[in-house]
Amino acid sequence: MARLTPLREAVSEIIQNGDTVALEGFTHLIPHAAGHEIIRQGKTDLTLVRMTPDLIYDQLIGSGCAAKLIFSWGGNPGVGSLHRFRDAIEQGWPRPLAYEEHSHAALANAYVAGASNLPFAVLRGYTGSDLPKVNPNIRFIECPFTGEKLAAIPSIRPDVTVIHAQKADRRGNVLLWGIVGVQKEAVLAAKRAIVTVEEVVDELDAPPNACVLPRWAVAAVCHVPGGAYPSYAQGYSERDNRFYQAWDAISRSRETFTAWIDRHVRNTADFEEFKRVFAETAKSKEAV
Amino acid sequence: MARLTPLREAVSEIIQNGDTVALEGFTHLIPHAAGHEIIRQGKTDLTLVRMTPDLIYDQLIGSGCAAKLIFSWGGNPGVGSLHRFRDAIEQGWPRPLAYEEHSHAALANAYVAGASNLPFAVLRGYTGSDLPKVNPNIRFIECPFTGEKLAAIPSIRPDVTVIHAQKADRRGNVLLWGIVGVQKEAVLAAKRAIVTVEEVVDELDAPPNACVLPRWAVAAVCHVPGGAYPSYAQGYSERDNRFYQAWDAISRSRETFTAWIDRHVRNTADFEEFKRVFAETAKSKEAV
Amino acid sequence: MDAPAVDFTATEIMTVAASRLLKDGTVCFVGIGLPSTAANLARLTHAPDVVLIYESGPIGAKPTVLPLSIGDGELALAADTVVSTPEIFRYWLQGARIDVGFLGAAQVDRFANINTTVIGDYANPKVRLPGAGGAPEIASQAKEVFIVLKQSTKAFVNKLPFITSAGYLDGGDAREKAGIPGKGPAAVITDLGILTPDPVTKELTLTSIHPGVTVEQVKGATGWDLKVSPDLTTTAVPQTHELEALRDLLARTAKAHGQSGGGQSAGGEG
Amino acid sequence: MDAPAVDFTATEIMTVAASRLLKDGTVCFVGIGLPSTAANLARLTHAPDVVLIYESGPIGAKPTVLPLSIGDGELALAADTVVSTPEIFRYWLQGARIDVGFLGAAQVDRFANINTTVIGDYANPKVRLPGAGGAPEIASQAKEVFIVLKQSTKAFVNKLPFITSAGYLDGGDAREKAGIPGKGPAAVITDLGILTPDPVTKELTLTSIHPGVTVEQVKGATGWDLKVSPDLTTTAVPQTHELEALRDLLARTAKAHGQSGGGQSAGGEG
Repeated sequence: MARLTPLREAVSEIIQNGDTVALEGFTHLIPHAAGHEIIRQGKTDLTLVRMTPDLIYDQLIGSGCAAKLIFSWGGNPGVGSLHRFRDAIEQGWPRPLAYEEHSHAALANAYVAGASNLPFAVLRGYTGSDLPKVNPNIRFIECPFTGEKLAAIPSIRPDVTVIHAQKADRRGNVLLWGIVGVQKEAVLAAKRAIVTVEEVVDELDAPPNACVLPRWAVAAVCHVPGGAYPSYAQGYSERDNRFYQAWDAISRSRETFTAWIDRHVRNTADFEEFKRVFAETAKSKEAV
Repeated sequence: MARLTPLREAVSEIIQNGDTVALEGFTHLIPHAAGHEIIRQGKTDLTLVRMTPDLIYDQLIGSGCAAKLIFSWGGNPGVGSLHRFRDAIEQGWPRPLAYEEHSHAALANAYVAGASNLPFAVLRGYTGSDLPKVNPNIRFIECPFTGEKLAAIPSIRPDVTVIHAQKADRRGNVLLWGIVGVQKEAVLAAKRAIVTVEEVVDELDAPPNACVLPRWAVAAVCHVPGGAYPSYAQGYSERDNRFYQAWDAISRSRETFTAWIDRHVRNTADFEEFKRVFAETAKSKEAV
Repeated sequence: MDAPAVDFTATEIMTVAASRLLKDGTVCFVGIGLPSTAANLARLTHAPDVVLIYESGPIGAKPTVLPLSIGDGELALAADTVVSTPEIFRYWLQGARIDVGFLGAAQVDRFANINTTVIGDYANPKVRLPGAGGAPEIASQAKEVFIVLKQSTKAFVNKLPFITSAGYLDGGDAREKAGIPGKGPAAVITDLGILTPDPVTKELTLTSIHPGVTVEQVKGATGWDLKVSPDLTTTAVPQTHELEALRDLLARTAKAHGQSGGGQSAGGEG
Repeated sequence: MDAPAVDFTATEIMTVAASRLLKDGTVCFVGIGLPSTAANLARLTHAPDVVLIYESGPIGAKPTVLPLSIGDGELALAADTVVSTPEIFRYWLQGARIDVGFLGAAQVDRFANINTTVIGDYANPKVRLPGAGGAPEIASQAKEVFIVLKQSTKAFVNKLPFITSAGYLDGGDAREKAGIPGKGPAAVITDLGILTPDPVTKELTLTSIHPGVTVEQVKGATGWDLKVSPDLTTTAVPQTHELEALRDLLARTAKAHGQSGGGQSAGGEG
């Protein structure tokens, strides 16, 4: 049953070192504030799952939170590489990063299977790809009726899924809309879920058949306006494309990355302070 | 690509004798007008698929359209038995009816598998039930990762799916809302789909993430206001619970059934005439 | 004024007794008919936060009148959300998110197995019943199950001609051994009393008897030699507020549906 | 006034040539970056009824500016509908409803196989690329595939270190034999020309060369001994209305995103 709770408490109580954690959001509604709080609290040995490990996972990986990554596309969308992700994989900094690699179709199906309480997902996939050669968790099964060969992968069952959504009501029911990605499946596949929201309202006023997560399917709802930044929340904020580009330079070296994370995340108390410090940095840059 | 077309043409061109046809709608939005048109045109040897064969299938079965039925719950909801369905199964009238019987969970999954272009569906299901003993299309497979035993059934891939929806725009895009049942899956699992709608509008004005079927996923859209009667279309009409009760008496004997179908369906030109004749019958009954 | 009611029917005490088993906050997968009446009565009395899920798609339904069918518009209008039927079965029921499955039945046996398929031989049925609906997976996947039906030797049979939905199968640990995840039927609520499974043998045992009913009556309405608990209690009579809530609900329903007793049919959908 | 343009860049003719391959009414699964630019140019010129599907969920997207990422709000706002990402991959792509998959790539080989995973050894990569995204299933399940990328010996290699997404595998009927449903890459559009598979061997062959480019240039930018079609044609130059539409689109995009060339990055997702 959802509690309305500060993000700090939710992360502290719900995410344990060593957990398998999925922070989802497909470009839209990426839970950056929650990612920062995980870094701030020094959570470690996490197995991180995410279809598109972009800036949020680059920050978690560079901060040493992750022991393993399960993913299907790792890059800075529209910009280029994720330098911290590559440094961890190629050089083992700040620690070696094990990884298990899939395609989007497979991971999306694995979340569906997880939400459906099935141990594996079946898909037409991977034919002709080398991925099954390097990932022993891609197997092939036969249809018991036609004999056709199909790909199978284990379902994803995170200990904790974290998402960002537009609205919650005071009882903890959650509404998200627009590009909803795999968020519903990721929440329902998980043992526990944390949802940060732009707004807490008296009534959701959800349209019929909207993407609503009932309060009893969520462990904690945290009111964190702007918590997707630099990603966006449709109807509330715009994606800051410039920050995605700026990240390329910030993350390129270990030193610039660490300085940024220390100043903006480790040395801030919460997301509100992050926003203040970040605004100051931006202003001083403009002044220069 | 959807054509806006009269229902008579759509049924004539799109449904062939011997086809596997699914008319779906879960209490809500049941495509009765289309069912009548199938009877009017004397389509025969159909394999009918439907989770809840209620009045609409009782009428099709009693009219001799069906050679086989795939279903998971056959009754007159809230009233009792389907007499034509039982007569066909128990006495072979007007012709013997083969049938394949599942649970709702299995058929819902089989539509999902069909829409997903998979040959079979996997579910946790049927454990302890006698249904697998009488349905050879229920088999059990092992998870290739955990060894767990899971049920498998063939996917449903109708030649034609027919549904009723609230709205289409002039290009043929369809919007339905409220209790949407398995309709989207049934349409996407089929080779061809016919959609009857309450209303044709310039713009759908669909809410975000609504249940919309794009025009190119549908073969024909037919404007048939009230076409779900005695089922209902949320926002347009109410379910006529009295007719569901009246059906019990109408359908109880072969004679009363045949007289009703002849008068209201076989001897009417289309759904508009059905509505006129039906209103007359209702009036004369009240007069008596 | 709340007090024990003095005048109520067997169906009314059955419905009230069933409703009382639903705890507030429970997530309940509701079958149409008697289960839906009992579950909504619980919601309107002691369990305002019970979450009612119908297989047609509504989650958190709060109907003001009882649905006559599993897909009445009334269910959708005041629900927390309405999802597709596949999603109900896949993410919510199979997803192990249901606390209580509330079912009706045509027949049950001494181990609380359910038949809603055929009487007689499957290939040549004497009576063809509606079939499985959602029941096999509700019975196996909900954390626990309540069954509500009127008691008679036709309905309470020693051996079912067909097991549609598993109770305790052959009893003992047969259900567990078959790999069925949910704990199984916790109670069968009838118009005569309440039957619960013996902790070890899993045989249905009369543990509560409605006031004014005799043990002989219950035994006479059961198709096997019904065991009676040494701790047999008498079912608490409905309180006036419960009975009023039930009667108001049924009256509103009759008015809305233009008929009597909507939602009270025994042959409700799975 | 419409007429052949005289002044255009290599990237511009590549984008225009790619856009022309999309027929009106086609259902197209669009990768971000160059494919998205070409597909939207087609929609804004000769193919107003092309249906653009992005893996993030929008179906029938009609963005007024190019998305910088696969999940820009712009894609959702004017789409016919927005579904979940699993539904996109399950019901629409795997459901065999996609006519054309429009992909970018880091590397292709002579049989139009695609690498977006690693350069060097998988376990000890020299360069770690973003990975598969949606490409393996787009490449195998769309009825046909167009690939658009700039031509260089780094990108056009004789043998890929890693096949992320299947083209024609080892050529000939290898793709069919592997049981891959879609017909495979119909064209690779580059900044120098257009390569299409030989009907029998499936080896990529230069069949069209952009005006002002020499065959030697193209061969020099290819990591294998590139075959040249005996019927080699010269790519029709962009029409002024195409070029204007493209430049307007990019200018609008740059203005909206506060930067230049949004959507033109080569390392696009999926």
